[in-house]
Amino acid sequence: MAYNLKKELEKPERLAGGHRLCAGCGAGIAVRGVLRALEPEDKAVITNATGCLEVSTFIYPHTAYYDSYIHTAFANAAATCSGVEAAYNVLKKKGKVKEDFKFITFGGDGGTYDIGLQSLSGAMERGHDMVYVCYDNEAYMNTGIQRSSSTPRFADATTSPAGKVIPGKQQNKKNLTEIIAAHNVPYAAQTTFIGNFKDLHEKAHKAIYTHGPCFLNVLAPCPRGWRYETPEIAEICRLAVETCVWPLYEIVEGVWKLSYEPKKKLPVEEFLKKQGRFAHMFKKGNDWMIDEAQEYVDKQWDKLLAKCE
Amino acid sequence: MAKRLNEAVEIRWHGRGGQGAKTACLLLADVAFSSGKHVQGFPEYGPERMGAPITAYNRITDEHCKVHSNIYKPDYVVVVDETLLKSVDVTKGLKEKGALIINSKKSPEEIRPLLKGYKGKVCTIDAEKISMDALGKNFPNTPMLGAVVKVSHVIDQERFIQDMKESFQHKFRGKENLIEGNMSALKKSMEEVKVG
Amino acid sequence: MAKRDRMSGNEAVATAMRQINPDVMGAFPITPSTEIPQYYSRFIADGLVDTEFVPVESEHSAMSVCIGASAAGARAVTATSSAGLAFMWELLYVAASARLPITMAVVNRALTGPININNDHSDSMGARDAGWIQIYAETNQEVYDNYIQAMPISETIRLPIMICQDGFITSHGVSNIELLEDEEVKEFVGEYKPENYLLKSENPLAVGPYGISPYYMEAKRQQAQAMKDAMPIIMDVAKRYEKLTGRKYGFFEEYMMDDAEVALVVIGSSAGTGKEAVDRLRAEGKKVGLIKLRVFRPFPRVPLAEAMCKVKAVAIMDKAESFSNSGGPLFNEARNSLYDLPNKPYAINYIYGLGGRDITVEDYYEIYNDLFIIYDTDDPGDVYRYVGVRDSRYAEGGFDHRKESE
Amino acid sequence: MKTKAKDINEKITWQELTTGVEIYEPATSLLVETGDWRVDVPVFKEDKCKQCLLCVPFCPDSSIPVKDGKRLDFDFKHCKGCGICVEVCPFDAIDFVKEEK
Repeated sequence: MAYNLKKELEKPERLAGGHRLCAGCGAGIAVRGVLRALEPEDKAVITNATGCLEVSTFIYPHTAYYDSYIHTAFANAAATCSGVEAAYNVLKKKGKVKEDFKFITFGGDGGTYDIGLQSLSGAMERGHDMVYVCYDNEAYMNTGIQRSSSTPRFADATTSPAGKVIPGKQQNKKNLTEIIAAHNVPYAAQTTFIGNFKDLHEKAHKAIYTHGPCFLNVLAPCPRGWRYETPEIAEICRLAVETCVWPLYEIVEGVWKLSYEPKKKLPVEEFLKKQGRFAHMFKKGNDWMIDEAQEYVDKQWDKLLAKCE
Repeated sequence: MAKRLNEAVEIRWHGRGGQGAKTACLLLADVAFSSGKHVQGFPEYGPERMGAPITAYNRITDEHCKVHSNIYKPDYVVVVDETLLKSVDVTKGLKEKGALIINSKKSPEEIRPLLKGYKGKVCTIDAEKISMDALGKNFPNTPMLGAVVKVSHVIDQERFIQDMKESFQHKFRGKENLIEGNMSALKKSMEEVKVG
Repeated sequence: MAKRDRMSGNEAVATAMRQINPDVMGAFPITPSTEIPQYYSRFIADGLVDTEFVPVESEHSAMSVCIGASAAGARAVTATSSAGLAFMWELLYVAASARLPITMAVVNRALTGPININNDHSDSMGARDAGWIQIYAETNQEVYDNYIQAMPISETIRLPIMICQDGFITSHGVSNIELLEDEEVKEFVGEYKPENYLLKSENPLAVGPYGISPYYMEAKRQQAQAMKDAMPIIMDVAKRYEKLTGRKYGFFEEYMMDDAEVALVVIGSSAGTGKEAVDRLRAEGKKVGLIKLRVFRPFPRVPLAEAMCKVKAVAIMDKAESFSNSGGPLFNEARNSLYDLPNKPYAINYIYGLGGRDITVEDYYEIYNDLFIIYDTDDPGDVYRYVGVRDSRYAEGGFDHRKESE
Repeated sequence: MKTKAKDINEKITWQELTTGVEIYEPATSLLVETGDWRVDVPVFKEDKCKQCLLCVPFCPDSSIPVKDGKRLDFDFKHCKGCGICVEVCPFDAIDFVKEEK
């Protein structure tokens, strides 16, 4: 069935307003977009790692979710979801639960790429019927913009500051989607907020409705941490995709598929220059940083193209 | 000194990791349990691996035994592997009214000089030969168990033989040769254990 | 109908679990509790139970699985020891604050530093403030009996529960045991019927909020009340269990306390060895007694104090250091409980049994001897002591902790 | 025990808190008026709107209600005034102005 935004928006909302995420936060957009892919007749249990999303969407006594929700800690969202799913399997078998439930976990990049990677790997390996969604805003935003293994090279974060001697983060971004794909999960994909949300919606739908452990990596810009003009989130996402900094692709049963190929790949600086976290790269004498950033993106992009052939 | 009410018969086992001394210890607990006794069977645990010396204990009583400490003055010591004599003080704390039971082709007289002046009974049993003859493989556990029961009288001998038969029949259901082989090894060891 | 059997403490837990057939088990191996998931996965493989077995990649995840499953409406169990329990630490608090009745078999083992696989209570004692009910066992029989009582207690009060036993001593020691019939256990434990759960169809459930300051303290106060309210529930379940089995349980067991002049308070398997010492000393005409503490959380402050007040001097035994420079955890709580009483006994502390150090009948003789000296001299000396440790001051012969500070 | 979020506030006692600080209702955050956070306010110009609905999924605060395939005016109780919708609208159908309070 072809994607129809109007139709999708007629579904009941699953993330309520009144949560306390920052104005213009990408996480809220990501969660709404993913949950919209649930069929209205299906119930869901949402698991959440500690992070911005968690501390903002369930402040006692106010939950922003229409579905059941559980948060336990930072490192263990996937394991917590594993427990919920295991309970569902046995209670369903025993006839104590009748309805169909879907299991969706949200974690930021800190809770996914870093502290939660072990439990995520475990859950993917064991094969629980769940979707793990990373809303990747490329740093520990909840604690005040500290670098994570998802923070790109040169980014100025509060624990990788751009100083007189060291120009921001020294390491490149970890390729988590590829790591998860190496678990041989039935479905893994990268997406972000593009156009009419077709890409995000279709990937979320596949992830939710593919049996087994699925993974969705959603680039979810953070205006505060990335230091861009808050209203410009759509443009930031578009540039991430058009420069191939954040390629859109999916891995379906081990087969790599590119979701979108820019007609003309934009230079990486188009993406970088809009963001305060990269401002030092544009200072006099720092051209080499942009060159190296471009070189890295090109190399990653070529590797991805080779995989997708 | 006369035994106090509910005084335990305490047995210490020496073997090497992987040889089955722990299994034999638990088997003795099993058969003593079957004969109506209260039992404890507990190995001493450390980081030991295959081949390292290991120790296991039995405490056998008529009523519930409260003590949960290790055994320092055993009534009987069972040595499943003769080569341990070189490295382990097997008769340490062993009561002189008790006995040492060792898996060896040697006679008690030949073993005694290897023990650090132990004056009590020394019993030898060639568990390997008995096992090879009866089962065609070296499984020393059954012969060692037979020897211990024979020497210690910790449980009624007739009852023991009957219980073991039932246990083998359960364990090796349908494998008559294994049941017969083990029973033969058991009886033979009870006959052949040399007391010196 | 009781069934006579013999098995290890780990097998006893696994057997009780099989008879209960819980919904979900989060499992990760660690010595000496590893056998519990081993036995249990065998029961699953043989089709004896239909538990969802989740063999996770860490204890952190094992507890997370239990929390998720319990919140989802399932009866969730796990087992662990030592570093495994330590690795669960943050989730212990989460489970308790979310009021999830998870049952955890703890096979007590020393915490690392240096690594050691043998028994002491430093693992669960370290977790004493996490908000879990803690029940300890002397024997394999008690491990089994406590495990069967665990869920009726924890599910009634909605608090997680640890059923503790001594690593290797009971966990791997085979001894006689009386088992209940499967049906008796099922009937005693009953079905788990939570009021609200994640998978409930009538309404959603949100668990684990951000608790801002105006609510956090009230939430903790409520949790503290639950621990208090667990006291009568523990007794009710024990009474019901006694009716079924004839075996009597309480917060603690008093052994030869009625006319005792001195006594000791001890937890776990060492209590058995202590009782043997009491028997022998009684045979010599010495009026000694023993209190075996079964329930450490909630701490039975008032009844325990009353029991201790029957004697003039009491030794409080800790199988865990707390590095407080003022004694172990049991000592501090037990001694504190005496504070308001007019005729309180002298109370001294012995740290014993760390990392598998054996405690023998002879050690108990020494302790009771110390207590009689206090009884006679009215001088408690230094109240913070060790027993069973090599100390060069003892070897030199010039040191007596009855007179000098350690 | 107060079971409804509307009855739970910073004045209630510990005895009145839900057990384990659970919540048994959906979407209780709607009780929180995050509209107060706004500095700038989006203004919906219905005449210019072509009902493409692109603004709707971009709203992090679920504050653009849709009914019968058409967007309505903003839910100002919850709109935080981030301005994303203003930027994504291809038809200049949303203005962004200083809010007068």
